[in-house]
Amino acid sequence: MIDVTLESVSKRFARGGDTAAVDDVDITIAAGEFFTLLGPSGCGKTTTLRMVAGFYFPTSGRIRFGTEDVTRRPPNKRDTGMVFQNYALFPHMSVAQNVAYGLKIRKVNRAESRRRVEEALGQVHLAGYGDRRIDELSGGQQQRVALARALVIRPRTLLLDEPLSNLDAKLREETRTEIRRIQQEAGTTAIYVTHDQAEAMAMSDRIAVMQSGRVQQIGAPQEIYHRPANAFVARFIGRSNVLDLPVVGAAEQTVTVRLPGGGEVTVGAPTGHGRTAGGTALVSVRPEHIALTTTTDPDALPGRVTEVEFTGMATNLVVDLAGEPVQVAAVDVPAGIAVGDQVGLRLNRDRMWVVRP
Amino acid sequence: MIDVTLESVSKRFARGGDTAAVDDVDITIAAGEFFTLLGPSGCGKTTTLRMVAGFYFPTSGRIRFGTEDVTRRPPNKRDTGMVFQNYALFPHMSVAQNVAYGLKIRKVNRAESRRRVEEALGQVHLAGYGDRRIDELSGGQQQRVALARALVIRPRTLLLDEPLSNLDAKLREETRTEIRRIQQEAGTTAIYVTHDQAEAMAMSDRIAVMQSGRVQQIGAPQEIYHRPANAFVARFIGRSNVLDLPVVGAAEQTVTVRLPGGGEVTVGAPTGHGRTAGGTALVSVRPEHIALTTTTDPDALPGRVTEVEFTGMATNLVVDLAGEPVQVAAVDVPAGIAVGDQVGLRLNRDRMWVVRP
Amino acid sequence: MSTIPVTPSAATVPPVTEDPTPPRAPRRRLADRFGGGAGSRWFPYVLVFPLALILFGYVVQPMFATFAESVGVNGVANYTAFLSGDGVARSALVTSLIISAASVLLCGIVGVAMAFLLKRFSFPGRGLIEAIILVPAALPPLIGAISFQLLYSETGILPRGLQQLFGAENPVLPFSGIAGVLVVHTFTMYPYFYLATSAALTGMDPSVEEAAYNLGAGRVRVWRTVLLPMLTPALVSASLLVFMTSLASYTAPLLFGVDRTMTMQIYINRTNGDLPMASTYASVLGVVSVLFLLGMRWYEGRRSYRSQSKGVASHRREITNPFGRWAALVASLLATAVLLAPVATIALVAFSEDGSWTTEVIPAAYTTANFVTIFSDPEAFQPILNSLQMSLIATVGCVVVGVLIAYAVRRLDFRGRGLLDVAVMLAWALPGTVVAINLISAFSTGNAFSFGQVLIGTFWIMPLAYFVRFLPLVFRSSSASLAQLDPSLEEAARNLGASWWRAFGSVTLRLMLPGVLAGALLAFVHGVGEFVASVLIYTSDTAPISVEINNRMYSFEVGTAAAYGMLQVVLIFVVMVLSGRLEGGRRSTREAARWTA
Amino acid sequence: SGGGDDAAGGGATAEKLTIYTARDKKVSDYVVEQFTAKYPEYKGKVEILNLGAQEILERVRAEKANPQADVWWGGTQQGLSAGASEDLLAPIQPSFAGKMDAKYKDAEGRWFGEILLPEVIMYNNKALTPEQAPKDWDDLLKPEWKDKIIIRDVAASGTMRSIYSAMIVRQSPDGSNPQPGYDWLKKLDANTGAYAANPTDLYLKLSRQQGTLSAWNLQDVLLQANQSNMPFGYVMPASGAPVLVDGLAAVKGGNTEGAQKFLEFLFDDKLRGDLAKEYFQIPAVEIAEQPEWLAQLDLKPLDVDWDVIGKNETEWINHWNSQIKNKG
Ligand SMILES: Nc1ncnc2c1ncn2[C@@H]1O[C@H](COP(=O)(O)OP(=O)(O)OP(=O)(O)O)[C@@H](O)[C@H]1O
Ligand SMILES: Nc1ncnc2c1ncn2[C@@H]1O[C@H](COP(=O)(O)OP(=O)(O)OP(=O)(O)O)[C@@H](O)[C@H]1O
Ligand SMILES: [Fe+3]
Ligand SMILES: [Mg+2]
Ligand SMILES: [Mg+2]
Repeated sequence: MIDVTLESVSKRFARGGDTAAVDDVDITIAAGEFFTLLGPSGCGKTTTLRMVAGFYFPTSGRIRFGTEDVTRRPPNKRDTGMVFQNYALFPHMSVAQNVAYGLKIRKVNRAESRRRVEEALGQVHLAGYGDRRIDELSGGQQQRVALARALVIRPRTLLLDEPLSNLDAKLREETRTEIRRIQQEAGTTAIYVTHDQAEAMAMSDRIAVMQSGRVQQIGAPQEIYHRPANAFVARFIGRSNVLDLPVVGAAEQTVTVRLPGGGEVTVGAPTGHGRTAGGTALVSVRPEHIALTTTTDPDALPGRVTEVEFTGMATNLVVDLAGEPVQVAAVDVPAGIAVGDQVGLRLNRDRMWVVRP
Repeated sequence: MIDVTLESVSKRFARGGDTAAVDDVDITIAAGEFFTLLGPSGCGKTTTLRMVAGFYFPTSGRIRFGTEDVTRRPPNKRDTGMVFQNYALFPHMSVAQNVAYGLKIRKVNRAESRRRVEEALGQVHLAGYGDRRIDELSGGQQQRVALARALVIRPRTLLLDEPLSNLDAKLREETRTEIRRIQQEAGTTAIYVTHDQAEAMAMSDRIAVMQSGRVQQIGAPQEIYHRPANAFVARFIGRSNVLDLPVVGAAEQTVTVRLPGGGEVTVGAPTGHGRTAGGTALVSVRPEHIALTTTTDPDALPGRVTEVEFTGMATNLVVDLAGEPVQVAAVDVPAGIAVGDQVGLRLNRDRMWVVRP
Repeated sequence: MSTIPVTPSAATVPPVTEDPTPPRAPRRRLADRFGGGAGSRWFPYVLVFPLALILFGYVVQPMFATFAESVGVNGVANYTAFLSGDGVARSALVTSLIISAASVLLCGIVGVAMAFLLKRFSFPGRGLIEAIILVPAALPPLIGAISFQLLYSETGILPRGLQQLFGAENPVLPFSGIAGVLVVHTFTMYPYFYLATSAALTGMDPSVEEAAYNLGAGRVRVWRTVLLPMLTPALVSASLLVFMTSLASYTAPLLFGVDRTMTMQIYINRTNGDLPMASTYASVLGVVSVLFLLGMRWYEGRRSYRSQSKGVASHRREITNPFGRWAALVASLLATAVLLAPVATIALVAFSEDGSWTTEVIPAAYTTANFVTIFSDPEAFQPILNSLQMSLIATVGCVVVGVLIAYAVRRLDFRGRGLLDVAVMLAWALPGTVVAINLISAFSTGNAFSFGQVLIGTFWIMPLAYFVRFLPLVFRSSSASLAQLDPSLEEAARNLGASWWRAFGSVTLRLMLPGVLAGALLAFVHGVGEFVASVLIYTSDTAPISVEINNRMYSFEVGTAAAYGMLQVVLIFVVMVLSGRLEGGRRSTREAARWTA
Repeated sequence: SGGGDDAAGGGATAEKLTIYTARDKKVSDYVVEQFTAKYPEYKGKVEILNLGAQEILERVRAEKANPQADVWWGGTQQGLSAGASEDLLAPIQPSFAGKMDAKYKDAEGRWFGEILLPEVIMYNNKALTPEQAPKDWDDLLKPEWKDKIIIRDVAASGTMRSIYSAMIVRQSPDGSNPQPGYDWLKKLDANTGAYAANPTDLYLKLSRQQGTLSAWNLQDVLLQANQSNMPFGYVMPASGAPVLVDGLAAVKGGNTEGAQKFLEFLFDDKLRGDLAKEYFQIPAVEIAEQPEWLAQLDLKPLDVDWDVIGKNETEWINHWNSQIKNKG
């Protein structure tokens, strides 16, 4: 239970090209918070975690745990439990020995240790696998051992680097509930890396979206989802249509734009958006905030279906809206809808939002 | 372009306990088909792929490529391109050398090889990374190199073991489109392992759902989704409410059951379902096929919200329906809905389906 | 001490990471500084400083003394003489280089092939071969070389036997000159490659090999493009050792009459009393070795060899290849015969009457008198015990120091890494005589490195000499196995709260163990056989077995010398079997079984 | 440790005595046994290290700062002279010095000759009869001996260096013109089948008939023939055998008192007689009772000036090594 602060932390690698892997990152994570790093592959998430764990020293900047400067404190004095992206399991130890390692170092007595190891293996659905050798496990099983090893020591700070990436949806959901429970019970501060946005949304107190080593936006899930700071975040979190529309009017927190199919709409915008009539504004609208109706609907914009993809829960379509391809996600689509069909689209104006480029 | 047949293939490990890792699996994959293995962690997906690649010999059973029996053919004579779950990149080679390895073996000339390597790196969004050392890449970047290495050789059979698990959603979507395109262009037979069901649904011609080494169902995505063979498949693919309901009438392909809140409904059932009036039937209904309305709706079953979870596109709720907890996924929920609210539920009878236990 | 910056003082400590200007923490508690670990920037120096000091005192400084002597008062005169001279020096250098390069190649082929056979195939008798595989390295130098002569030279068993068999005029296929030297070198030094390669094969990520097969590579191709390159650290380590040993090899060229070698010239110049010239040769030898070392370092450093895979992959590729299995069996039987031939020859000599074996193919008369002679001497076992004890002490020292230096050089980032590497290996590049003489000069009187103790004439000078000479063996093979090891394992341990020492002990060291053990075995075996340095520093209480053997040889009691030699071989064989048990011979059998299913 | 740091001499107690010897272990053991029998105070205090002659020089040289040895027992005239000139040896005046021919000892008493080593022609007497064996040095050059000669490699052996140098001086007594000697050695090289690495190797090669002839010192030929059952015979060359002196010395900075006592003992007449009889040693001093073989030996020394050899040996042997060896 401790807060973690990164103060303008940067990290450059000797051979990493001229860009920094992590570039002037400022983050403050409150004690007990569940904080998620989200961003495209190679954006610097692992590097950030490794600096918090103490495996890299920042090229510049400071890291604090509470009020203490831990920038150069050795990793074993940080009381962080990390799940490595590549697991880093000890190949010479059995599953149970791997999980027990941290407890042994903490001089937990044998019986207690055995109990906790078993409990942890149960939490990741690996009860009964304690005596297996690591190389006799499947990929997902190995990942769960790595998770159990970090959870079992109840560290002050949990660093989880894509700990569920190799698990099936069902197990992932169960395990993440377990992680969240343990984290909340112990009041652990958690920094979580995932590429699964639904997961990030469901678990996190706050999310930082990164790109190319820089933080693009930090905020609660709903905030990031509904009020993305810029086009990158809008497009990266979930899917989004970011339309460049002509501005016909602007107020402090709203902008009025003209839609492609015709008609004007006033949408929310961040304060200081700086858009003025006559210019254009980027407006983000998510596929699921567009409803599919018939062309006869008077409030709908007319379009033509150019792609249809069935994905289980929803059907994804791309609809050509006056030359602008717009993605639409619809839950019960009319049966037999096909490419070339004329449809009507209703944009939910409450969910539209002006973003920075 | 060759079809792959597994004939009652089993694999037991010396130390794998008394259950087989792969148990009497019969699969026929047509030439050019995109076939996906889906199943919980540890169910035997990797083991199956490895037998097709030639790294394991089945304990019993046969594997055929076309009409040839390849059960014991050495891996290098099988012309399969595999993306290993653990990447298995050559650490002593640069990114470009890794990708070029298979081409070199196929004696592709230098200029052509260079061109194809560059193209492949482009396809996985790693253009410009050719000279990097493998240990200077992030986890997701490494995974993409592994993918490029397998794709670039245009093998007759592609074996992809969770090739996108460490990529963010955006990139994953782009990359899977790329994989699908390449596979279709070249008419490659592909066997794909993923834990992402949306991905499986979107990409696959057919899907096999496995559990504990056994195949539970093989079929097209829609079929598996809408007409799961048994409760395991129903619950594993997407989410599903599998309700045990009293049967009041049965026909050849339908069963009429009584709903928890009252009312009767006739739902689809597989031929030979064997249910009779007076017994019970397991009926699967997916959360997104339950609509949330008000209690005043006469066609709705009344329930009480017990959980609410926001996940971006939809909101997940659990509603207590006469003592039975039912999951509901709703896209625009009334603002401010909270635990304890009384709601009405409408079950889409066309999407309900009787499953085997 | 100020001439070379092997150990930069604390004042000039550079930052640990690639970070040019690290932020200075305003206040850092002392406990924080010293409770730290591999991460803190002074840690490498704390770890390395004592090691560097030892090396500096025992190896580098004496080496510089040698160099100073070669430079003498007249500067480059000796080097001019060396280069211009009558061509002896140049041809000696060239011959030495050729022999060394050829030895590396031959030992490499034999050693890697043996490792492959034994680690990748399981067949009856595999365990036995694994136990005798190091016996050639255990042959006492002088007797060993003579046994090769008895086997392969013009008057040797094989040529004479073949001569009789074919009724030929002359002995068939005799080895002489450089060919003879190479035979001896291949036999006695392939274990460097064998040990390093098997340790590396054990630690290698098998999925990488699978990936290559999957991409269509055949077995040979996989070896050429994936396995051998992945074994680079091990091969480099073994190449270094073989190259330097060959360069400093003395007995084999001597016995096969190749006198245009650097070591022979050193010896001749010392006999001439031309010490500065001898030092010149020794310095050139040192320079050549260092250049080779730097070249190898560069070559190895260009790539990475550690697994980048996620998780742990097991050796689980399954091949059923009855042909391969039988071929392996036959090849191994052949190898066994060849391996044991020199030992068998020694046994023949040990059991034959002195002087009874002249022109016959094998001896005519047999006796156990030689062994009776040895065993009836009440002090016969003292030299054996001495050798065991001193080698053991030295080996323990080598393991402790060698592993730490290997860690420092591989894993820590500090100024002078390369120099440390060179300093360790120098001791191996120098002829044993030079090392011994350096030690005598250093410890004739008390000095700082011996805490003011005079070590000459005491017990401790012997283990110390072995330690200095054989440290490179442990250092190299530890370093090679460390190169394969994913550092994130150590990080994981540290992250779970283990101090550096704990993480090192329970994870890193444990996983490097095959390499460390290989090095330790070599060091021990060499210690037991060491002669050239021992003879200059032993006392009557510490006479090692090699000196005893040599004395017998000197008085031409070949039979008893051979009997002693046999004892030594048996002894080392026992150690080998025991350590094989230690390392888990069953495990290695299982591993091999995995590959043949 | 040895050395004379704390001289607590006197009476029946004796200081430790460390001897570096190039003599055969049997010889040294025998002598030390006799020595301690005569001087019981030395019982358990004599430490014998058996080394090669060259190794003794190396060791004594390296230990100069803190000498460990007291006696240097066994070394060529050249080696001992080198030791003396490097100030490694302590001058002493033992009682036998007076009886000794000046050419067998150092003028300042820093070393003394112990035994004389005549260098003779050795042959394999299973392969050759005494009649077939060559009679003089020049006979070795005859074409019939092509590749039949085995020579202990020259540059690294004090013995062989002396023989080869003597062959040069034989043709140019003042050493001013080594060329005829070089030519002679070149012809010898042409007949030489192999160079042996060390004495053991030489014996092996000769006994296994890789060759049948060699040049070697008389004492070792007799020892091998009589004690090791080797098929060796010798010929005293008609023109004379170069006679080497093998000697001993007290090491400077060591227990000089004990060393002198040991040296005196070594020249004990009875001991010398025994050594001559058992080990075929030719003492450098007159002894009362000569064993039979010695009395019958028609030792014919080759008349050479050892000072000339001492001055030129390095140069000549280097020349031989680089220009003649394996080129004839
Ligand atoms: N070498 C082995 N020895 C014993 N059991 C093994 C071995 N390899 C795998 N298993 C077991 O076989 C089962 C199937 O493993 P497999 O790797 O095929 O699973 P998977 O479906 O790929 O799972 P994941 O999604 O976690 O990668 C697992 O329960 C695993 O523990
Ligand atoms: N040792 C290194 N040397 C040079 N560049 C490196 C090194 N390690 C990482 N990088 C680069 O730094 C960037 C950030 O890497 P990092 O591992 O933090 O990414 P990530 O956000 O964790 O990505 P992923 O989701 O793919 O794991 C990447 O572009 C990577 O190529
Ligand atoms: Fe000699
Ligand atoms: Mg990462
Ligand atoms: Mg798997």
